[in-house]
Amino acid sequence: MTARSPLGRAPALLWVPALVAVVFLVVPLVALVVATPWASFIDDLRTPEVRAALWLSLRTSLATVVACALVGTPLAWVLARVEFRGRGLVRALVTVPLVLPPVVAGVALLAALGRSGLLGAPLRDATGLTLPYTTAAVVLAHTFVALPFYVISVEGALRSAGEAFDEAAAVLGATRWHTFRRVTLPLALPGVVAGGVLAWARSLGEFGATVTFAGNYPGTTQTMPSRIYAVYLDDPAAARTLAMILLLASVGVLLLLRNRWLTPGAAA
Amino acid sequence: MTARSPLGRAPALLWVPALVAVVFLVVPLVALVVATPWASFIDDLRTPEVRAALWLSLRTSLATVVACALVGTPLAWVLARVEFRGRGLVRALVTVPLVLPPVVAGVALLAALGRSGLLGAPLRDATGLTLPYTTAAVVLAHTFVALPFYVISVEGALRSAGEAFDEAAAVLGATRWHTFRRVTLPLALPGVVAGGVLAWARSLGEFGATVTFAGNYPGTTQTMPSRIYAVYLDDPAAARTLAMILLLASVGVLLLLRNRWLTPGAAA
Amino acid sequence: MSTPFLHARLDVPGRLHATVTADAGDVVAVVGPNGAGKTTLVRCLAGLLPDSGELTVDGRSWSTPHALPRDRRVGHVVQGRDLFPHLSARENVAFGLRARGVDRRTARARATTELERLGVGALADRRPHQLSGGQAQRVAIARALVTEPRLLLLDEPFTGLDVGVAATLRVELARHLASYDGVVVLVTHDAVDALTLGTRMVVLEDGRVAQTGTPTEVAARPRTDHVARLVGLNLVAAADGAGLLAFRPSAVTLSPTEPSGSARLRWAGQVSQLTPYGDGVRVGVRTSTGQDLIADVTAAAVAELLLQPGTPVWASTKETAVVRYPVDA
Amino acid sequence: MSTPFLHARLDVPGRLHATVTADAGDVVAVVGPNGAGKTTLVRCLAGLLPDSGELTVDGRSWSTPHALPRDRRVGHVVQGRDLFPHLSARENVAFGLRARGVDRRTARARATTELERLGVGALADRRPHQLSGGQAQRVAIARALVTEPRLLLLDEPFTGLDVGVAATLRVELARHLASYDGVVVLVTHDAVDALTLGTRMVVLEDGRVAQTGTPTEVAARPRTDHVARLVGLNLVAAADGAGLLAFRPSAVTLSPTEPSGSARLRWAGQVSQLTPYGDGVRVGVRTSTGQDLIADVTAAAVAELLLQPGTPVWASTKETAVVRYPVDA
Amino acid sequence: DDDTGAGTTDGELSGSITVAAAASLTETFEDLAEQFEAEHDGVEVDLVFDSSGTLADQAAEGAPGDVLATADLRSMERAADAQAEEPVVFATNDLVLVAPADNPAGVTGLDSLDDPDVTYVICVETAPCGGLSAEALADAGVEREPASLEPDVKATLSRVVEDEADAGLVYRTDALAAGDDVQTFDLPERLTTEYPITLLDQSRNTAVAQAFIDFVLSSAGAEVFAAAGFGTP
Ligand SMILES: Nc1ncnc2c1ncn2[C@@H]1O[C@H](COP(=O)(O)OP(=O)(O)OP(=O)(O)O)[C@@H](O)[C@H]1O
Ligand SMILES: Nc1ncnc2c1ncn2[C@@H]1O[C@H](COP(=O)(O)OP(=O)(O)OP(=O)(O)O)[C@@H](O)[C@H]1O
Ligand code: MOO
Ligand SMILES: [Mg+2]
Ligand SMILES: [Mg+2]
Repeated sequence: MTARSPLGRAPALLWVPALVAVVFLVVPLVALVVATPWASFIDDLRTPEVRAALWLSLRTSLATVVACALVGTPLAWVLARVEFRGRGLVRALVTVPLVLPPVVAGVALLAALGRSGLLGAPLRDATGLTLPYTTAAVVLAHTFVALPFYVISVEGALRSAGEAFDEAAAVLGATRWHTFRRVTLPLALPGVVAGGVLAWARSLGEFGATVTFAGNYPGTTQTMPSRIYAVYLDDPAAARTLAMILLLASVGVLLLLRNRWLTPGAAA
Repeated sequence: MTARSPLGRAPALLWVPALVAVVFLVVPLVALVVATPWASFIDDLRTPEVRAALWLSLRTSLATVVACALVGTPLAWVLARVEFRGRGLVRALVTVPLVLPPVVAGVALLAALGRSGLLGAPLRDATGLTLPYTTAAVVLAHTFVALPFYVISVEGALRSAGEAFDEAAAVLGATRWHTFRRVTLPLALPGVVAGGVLAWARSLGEFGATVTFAGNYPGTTQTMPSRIYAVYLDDPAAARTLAMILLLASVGVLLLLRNRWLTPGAAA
Repeated sequence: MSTPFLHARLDVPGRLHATVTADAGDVVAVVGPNGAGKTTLVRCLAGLLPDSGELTVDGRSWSTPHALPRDRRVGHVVQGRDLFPHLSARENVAFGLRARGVDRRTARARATTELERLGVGALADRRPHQLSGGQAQRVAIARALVTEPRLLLLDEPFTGLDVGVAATLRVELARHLASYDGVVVLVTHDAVDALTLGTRMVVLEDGRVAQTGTPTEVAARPRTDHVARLVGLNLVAAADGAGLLAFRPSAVTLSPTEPSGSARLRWAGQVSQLTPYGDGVRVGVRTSTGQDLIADVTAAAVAELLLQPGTPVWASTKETAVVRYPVDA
Repeated sequence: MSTPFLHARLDVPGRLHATVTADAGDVVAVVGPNGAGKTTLVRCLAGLLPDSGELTVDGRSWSTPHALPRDRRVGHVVQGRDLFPHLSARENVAFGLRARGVDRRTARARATTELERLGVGALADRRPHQLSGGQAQRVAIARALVTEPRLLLLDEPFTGLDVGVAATLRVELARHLASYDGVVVLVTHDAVDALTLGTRMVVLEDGRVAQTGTPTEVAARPRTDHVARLVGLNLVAAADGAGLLAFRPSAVTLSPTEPSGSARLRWAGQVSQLTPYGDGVRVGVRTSTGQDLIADVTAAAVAELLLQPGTPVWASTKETAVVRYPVDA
Repeated sequence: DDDTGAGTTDGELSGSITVAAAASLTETFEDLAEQFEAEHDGVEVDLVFDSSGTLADQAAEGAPGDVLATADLRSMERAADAQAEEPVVFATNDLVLVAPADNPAGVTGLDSLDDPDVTYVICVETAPCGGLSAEALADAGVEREPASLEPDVKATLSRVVEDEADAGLVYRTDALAAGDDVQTFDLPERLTTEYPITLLDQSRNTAVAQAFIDFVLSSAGAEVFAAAGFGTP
């Protein structure tokens, strides 16, 4: 675990607990791998339902990350850089959805955007559209659950990047938007990427809010976790194989990302 | 939303999406509040099961944050500061539990620590102890789910705090441990606190892994989300009241924290 | 009288209360002890610190309404480093041009030219963390110069530059002064810089302007200890309270006993420090009245008088070597 | 010969290949152009940069096995700021003592004393961001001095200090030198600092030692352009290739036509720059052979010769004003 | 969505329907849907499984679907507003006691649950199986508390199959589906739950939906249910 550095070896007080943490996180994964009926792995992967669910999961989790980046990054910036009355309140409100159990999050979304919901009813009257039980609803549910993770993590990164460089850019004639794009965001990139990974992972594993708000229809709203849950109710062993498929797919994506974005070099 | 700053107003390209994000996060909460049968609020709060569940949730989520801080902070430090072979792999492994649907996380924990699990069976043979159905199992399940959030967020903060001050401390004669405690950690404090909030919130809302690994028994393993789910099965409206109790309790804790730890001043 | 190009009355509670004016083409050298408010002054001019004052530049008010930093067209080289760490040296220099809408190719070309002018053209592709301190400082100066600002704010710009480069930069500045009619505000702790580059000098002390004038005036008749030390003069209050006396360290004679004769100004004291200085030795003397004087003497004199810290000594100077002037001229 | 107190053979590929030795009590002044490797050298000595070389201090090897920075007992004042932003000035200074096990009260008391000695005792409770540049620099110096290091590494420590404080610091350093037997490595761009404080001088250029010796030797016989400029001398290669010639700018005469008579050394060229200097004017001349010379002349001479940049001119100096020495003495 | 349900053309059934069914009906309904599709060319049955309450609530919220089948009458009532006709009970199920295949705690019947060494689990009281289980324990005079109240019957079964509990109360169909993984013990008294089915208001293909309901209620359906361990109403 330790290696030479000009500053010396890592002290046992740090690397021993770190090792405990790694073991704690890895052992259940290993146990899962061991308990997986690998024989059916390929067959399961061939099932149209599984492929549809996997594909839907990848699409919706990607859409969630995009949605988080589009609205969450500006929100994080406002919280980190603009002083306004009620900032503390907004920050608290953003944190609240974090503590909602996912099913409750789904219930809240139904109450807001369901066909008889606070906004859903007027929307339906005006356009005839209803959101629940559509793929859009899956993305909305995921975004609702993942956005707070994204905002909190990115706000932290923006804060620690500091304002000195914003000032330098302003004096050089840059607008706040130009500064944001060319200076603030690139400097906070490691934090933004970390936030994106958190949001993506949260989205990929989300189940409760999705099932409640979007339902569980193969092809349109049945994501991998929903499929896994449905199969689990019937056949726990089969569910493990599916979980392993989701796991491997996400590890693949992560490794791809790591190499491009998350290497220590990219953070420098 | 905007206010005077020497650098100028926030541009519409930033505050408009920020506003969208806030509205998106707040409207479902408002809808939930509106849809809550407040009449039964006080009565529900008096139920011994509800009070037991709330109390258990608060205790276990706090224990989870402590567990994350104790092992997660060192792990984040090792990932941020120590160069060793396989660091990329460890970082990927730490991220993996994030994408596990909660129920699968519970299944993995059972496979590892259940009474016939990989480690659970030897543990039982040696000591007669089994983990499932105990409050300790709740904390383990929560920690398993929350730890990755904590580690990723804190590692990001440690990275952006930079090594220059670590070097200064080393030259002044500080050991790495002394440096960690007196320099690295205080400088990364905003990120550490953010990580703690993420872990705490994730723990407070966690349901799938808890139910699967620890079970659901009032007083010992039934947390608020489990209670809410159980009630939801029978009476969704009643579940909303419980959700509101959890929400208010956590907002209370958050506001308390905000004032002490999360104010912009504390981040400076 | 027409309004000056730069008219600033700046007010930052507890840190700065100063009025500074300058005509087009002026180089305002700002000097003063650490913590006097020099950086504060510069940051107010750049619009980075909120102040309650008045600021007019080139006939336009920057204070009512408050002009944003990006609308001020100032160049700013700060004490310490603020190069963008994620951009190469060239991209750093091109930033200001790009922000003002110059197309990428032109911006890069002009940035390269500017870097070459400052002798760091070969490092154009490096990131700031790969540069030495002085190299980084030159890139920062290039970044400020390339946008051709109306107001050029230089907060200790020659800090960490080797002699050759500092000389080059002085030429660069001279070139800039000749070709444009803006104002340069130069914060420095270096007497030579202040005297050779400045057309006006502002002495700050405790957030207030202690003295202004042309560098020659200020150097000849320093009004504060700090300026006197800066220009290498001794400064004492006249015994009759009628003004200030300034005289060169080389005009001070040291003797073991009270001097008689033509040296009419004399002080009893103790040697406080001895430093080799050029061919001779610079001797610090603390007088019995608590005044610090400097005397430049030969090594031979030191040996002869057995000078060492603590030695009692008389310092004296001739009336003819002294400039005498009123306190508030 | 006994081993010196400090013996360092340092090797950082592409950046530094230098050997430096010093005896107990020495102050090694390191000079050189920007990017020469001065900071790199200092960081290697502190143990912050991995190098493949040998390093012995006070009879103990710091290279085999590699000693960690915390075990080296060095004091380090860096170019740029590295005060801990979350600690007050006092806590910053006390840090090194606390890290070495000094109890809190003693550490705070000694920190306060050290801050007072550097004239920033009143600012002890401020955080770094509330300090001016020079104030922060003083706190950084106090932080390095308070731990009484064996090796004191000062990377441009007087940068940004006002004259009074720089003088005080020189005294402080002198005090330290008198009372302990460590070695000071002082990186500076200031000739006066190098000459008055240094007991040895190391000239770095492109990562290599270009010249060493006592400051007097180096100043009298500079071997590189950089040192020559630093000490204010002109340096040219002898026409017969037999060595180097050094002479003062004041010994250079400018004339419109080729001088005849006793001035045997003469160069045709063009005026490259003119700067006011003291009572006169400093004129840069670029010779037709591409050499840069400096001449100090009177303002009257400038007016008489109608000098301005580009004017063709002859520079000459008398053989008697020139020091002549071999290239590798 | 308009093209999903085409209804009848010349008495021929065509188009697709969505059937929402309780999780415990997974195998049987998959089997029935396959048979139904085989009998009617051009008809497609999409199945959605979840807990009865969730499905009923979703139906009431207007979730797309044509047929709803739940595991108890109580949850069916939650979809009252969306029912196009009176629900009909098409099957019953009864509670049994199960133990892991090797029966490590030597469970023999409900009496064994009072043994302090026996860890047992049942459904949470708010789930359909939970109410029945509580009744069974009360009837048998069991005083020891269960280790956990699982959110649904499959979770309860899973505890036993995975050897995390020594005994559990589940439906006969679940025990049968688990095969050799569990030992099954009948309860002294039969405690049954009823499975109702109904056509939904929001159905866009009532002809096919009704035909599917009829098929479930037919003798062919009864055969499938009986094979899975369900009782007849
Ligand atoms: N991280 C790095 N990677 C590559 N090259 C570097 C790095 N840091 C410094 N250098 C280069 O190494 C050389 C020596 O740098 P160093 O900082 O030691 O110079 P210096 O003598 O201290 O200069 P200055 O007087 O400007 O402070 C320079 O050319 C510099 O550009
Ligand atoms: N953020 C701050 N809060 C409070 N006081 C401050 C702050 N920043 C600076 N000061 C104080 O304001 C005064 C003026 O500081 P300023 O930085 O303008 O000094 P300066 O003249 O630039 O000094 P130096 O030559 O050391 O750079 C100093 O006493 C300093 O301690
Ligand atoms: O418990 Mo979840 O946390 O169902 O997504
Ligand atoms: Mg300053
Ligand atoms: Mg350097």
